[in-house]
Amino acid sequence: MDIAVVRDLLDKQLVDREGEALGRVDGIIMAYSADAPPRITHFELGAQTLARRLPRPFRGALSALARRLTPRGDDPYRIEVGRIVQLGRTIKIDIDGTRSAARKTELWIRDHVIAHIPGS
Amino acid sequence: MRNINVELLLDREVKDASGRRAGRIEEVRARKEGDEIIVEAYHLGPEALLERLAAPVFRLSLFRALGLHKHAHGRRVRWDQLDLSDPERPVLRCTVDELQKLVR
Amino acid sequence: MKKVLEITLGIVTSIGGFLEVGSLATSVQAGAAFGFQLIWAIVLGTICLIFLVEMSGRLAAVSKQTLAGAMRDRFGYPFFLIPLVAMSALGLLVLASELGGLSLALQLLTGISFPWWAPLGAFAAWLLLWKGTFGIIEKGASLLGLITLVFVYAAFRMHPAWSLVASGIRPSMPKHESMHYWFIAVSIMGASIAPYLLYFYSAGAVEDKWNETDVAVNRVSATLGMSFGGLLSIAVLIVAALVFVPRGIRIERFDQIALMLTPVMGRAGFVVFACALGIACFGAMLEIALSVAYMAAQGFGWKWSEDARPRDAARFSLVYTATLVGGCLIVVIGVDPLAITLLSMALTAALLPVAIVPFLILMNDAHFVGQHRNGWFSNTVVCAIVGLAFVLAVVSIPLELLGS
Amino acid sequence: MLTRWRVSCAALMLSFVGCGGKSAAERVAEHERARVSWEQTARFVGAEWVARAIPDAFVARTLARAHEELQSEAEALRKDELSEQQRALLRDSLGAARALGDSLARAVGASDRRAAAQLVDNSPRANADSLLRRAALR
Repeated sequence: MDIAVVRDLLDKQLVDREGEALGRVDGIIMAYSADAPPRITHFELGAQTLARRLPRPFRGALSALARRLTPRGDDPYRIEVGRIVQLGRTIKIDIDGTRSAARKTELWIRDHVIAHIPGS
Repeated sequence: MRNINVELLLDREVKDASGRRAGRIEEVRARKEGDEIIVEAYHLGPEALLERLAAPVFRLSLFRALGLHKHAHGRRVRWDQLDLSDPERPVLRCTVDELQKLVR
Repeated sequence: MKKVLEITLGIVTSIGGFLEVGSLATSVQAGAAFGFQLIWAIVLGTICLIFLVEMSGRLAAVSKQTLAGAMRDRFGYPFFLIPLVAMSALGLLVLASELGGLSLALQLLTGISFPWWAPLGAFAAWLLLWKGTFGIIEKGASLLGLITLVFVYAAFRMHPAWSLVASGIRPSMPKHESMHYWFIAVSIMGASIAPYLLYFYSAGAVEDKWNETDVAVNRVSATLGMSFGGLLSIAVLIVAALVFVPRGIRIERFDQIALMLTPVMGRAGFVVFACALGIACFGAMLEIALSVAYMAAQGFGWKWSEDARPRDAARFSLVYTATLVGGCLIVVIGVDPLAITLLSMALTAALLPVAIVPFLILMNDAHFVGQHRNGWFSNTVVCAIVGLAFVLAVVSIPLELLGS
Repeated sequence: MLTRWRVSCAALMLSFVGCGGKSAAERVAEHERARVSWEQTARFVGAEWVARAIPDAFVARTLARAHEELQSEAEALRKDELSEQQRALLRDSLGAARALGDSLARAVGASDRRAAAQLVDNSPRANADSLLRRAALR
């Protein structure tokens, strides 16, 4: 199957096994060596990856901001392309989203901000 | 073996050994084989960008009437023709003239 | 039968949700300063809105994608940030002016001049978003919004010379104060086209799980609903012209607008006006706060749904909360609400190409909408009106700012 | 190429600034229009109050607003470079407008509808005919 990596993979919506939103493909990792065809190995998600994609004047400041705001350790977060179940307008990944580190920011905001507001 | 971020390759200028410009990287073509996605070629130049961003514009009869579509051009670089050992400065392993033209 | 019901409901929602502080304030200003001469701006803006709303519904029905999501898909993340930032900043400004309108309405109704109306109003809106569902917000706000039909009643009661009204539909050059004339024309177009509405509409269509069978229903209800909405704006302009022109009153403050229905309806007119203003502004606040949240969540791939509990869509809920707080701060700082309304409407017009051009490209892309692509007619109409609004905005905003 | 751009930009800016400068007659008309607008707002509010169409609090606030606006208009007039004769004329009419608003406010404060009605009747009406014609409504 032919794939246009930028058109068909980059920036697409990712969903987990249950069809719940995981995030979008913020970056794509390619393993490169001089003498064999390069391989696309991982999707990358996270604020750091997004900050790096901006034009130079914004890059540094936003990347520092992202470092301060996001939970430590899992940014950026990588998903192996071997876990792709289905390619299309959304890309389905065979992982359990509730425990995935891709949800870390979402869960952090839920537990530290939203949960403190009554009626949430 | 090293890891390269594909999204950061976009818009990078590719030159050949003599310093001649071949165009900017706009698209990466690959094929999926089982669990693997194997890169086959890089597409350079405005044609490749249009292919990615504004394909429908080509269908607009106005665009065609103005003859603008003839000016867009692009080149296809096979995976083995591109040296990415410095991803900031992609260099061709051949000359610009040896590259295949993207035709619509 | 079910289709008829759907269409009716769609039309009712568009009518009830059409008027908000922007279209109200710009129409009143136009009527008071230039009589019926600027009706053409409402007509052009509404025509453009009809096409755009129909398109965003069609995009959602065919591709199952929201407008914001499709933009990030097609144009990539760095480009997507431009409309995101522009629309969010604009959203805050417009939200602030809606909040200003709501505060005024509450002040008129209670007689209490109270600096805390804005935070209270913002809190009420937040509470509804926090606890309510999309259905309640969309249908409830627009059913209540039908009270704005009172302007149509008033316009008929004042017996305007309909031939003069009709002659206002034809664009004409200003006879006096040309700078102000073009500025108001631009603000009217910005207020009518209101791009945040498109993000709201497409998110709603995806939330309601539209599919290709809804394309026809969407076309009819968007066309009729928005046309009737435009007639409402025209009615406001007519009433304003007949009330304020013969008295020589220029609208410089919101308070003056509150008098527009009393000559026809007496005390009831005053109360009805305050209610209509309050409801219209409140409904628009909900829409704007949600639109900003939809845009961010869909663009970044977060979970979003107004029907989910806030804890199940944490970042989405955080964004609309922050938007309401931000809009509220602008009001509390104490900028003149009418000035900020007019300026934000004119800025909307100036920023239209940023929101609309990528949208048009999407709507011509078979990859997204398949055989339901735009025809040359809708492309031309939208390009022409957006282009006109943009050019007028770029020329008239600096002039208006220099002049005042 | 670049210079040509600069020249045309400069020309554009100049034409903007040129539009900003208004003739004395235009400025007089503008002062006049602002005065009429707030004088008539006060009168309108007064008439509607007499007809019991609007609540007291709203009337008081709008009259106070009219007072403020007429005040700042007087301020603007003082700074404007006009002939002494023009200025005096405008100043007098501004004063009369402010006096009308203030007396209306007093009448409203005392809940004296008859006095308010009298003030409204005796104050100058806007020239509806010419205003309507100017806006092409007649």
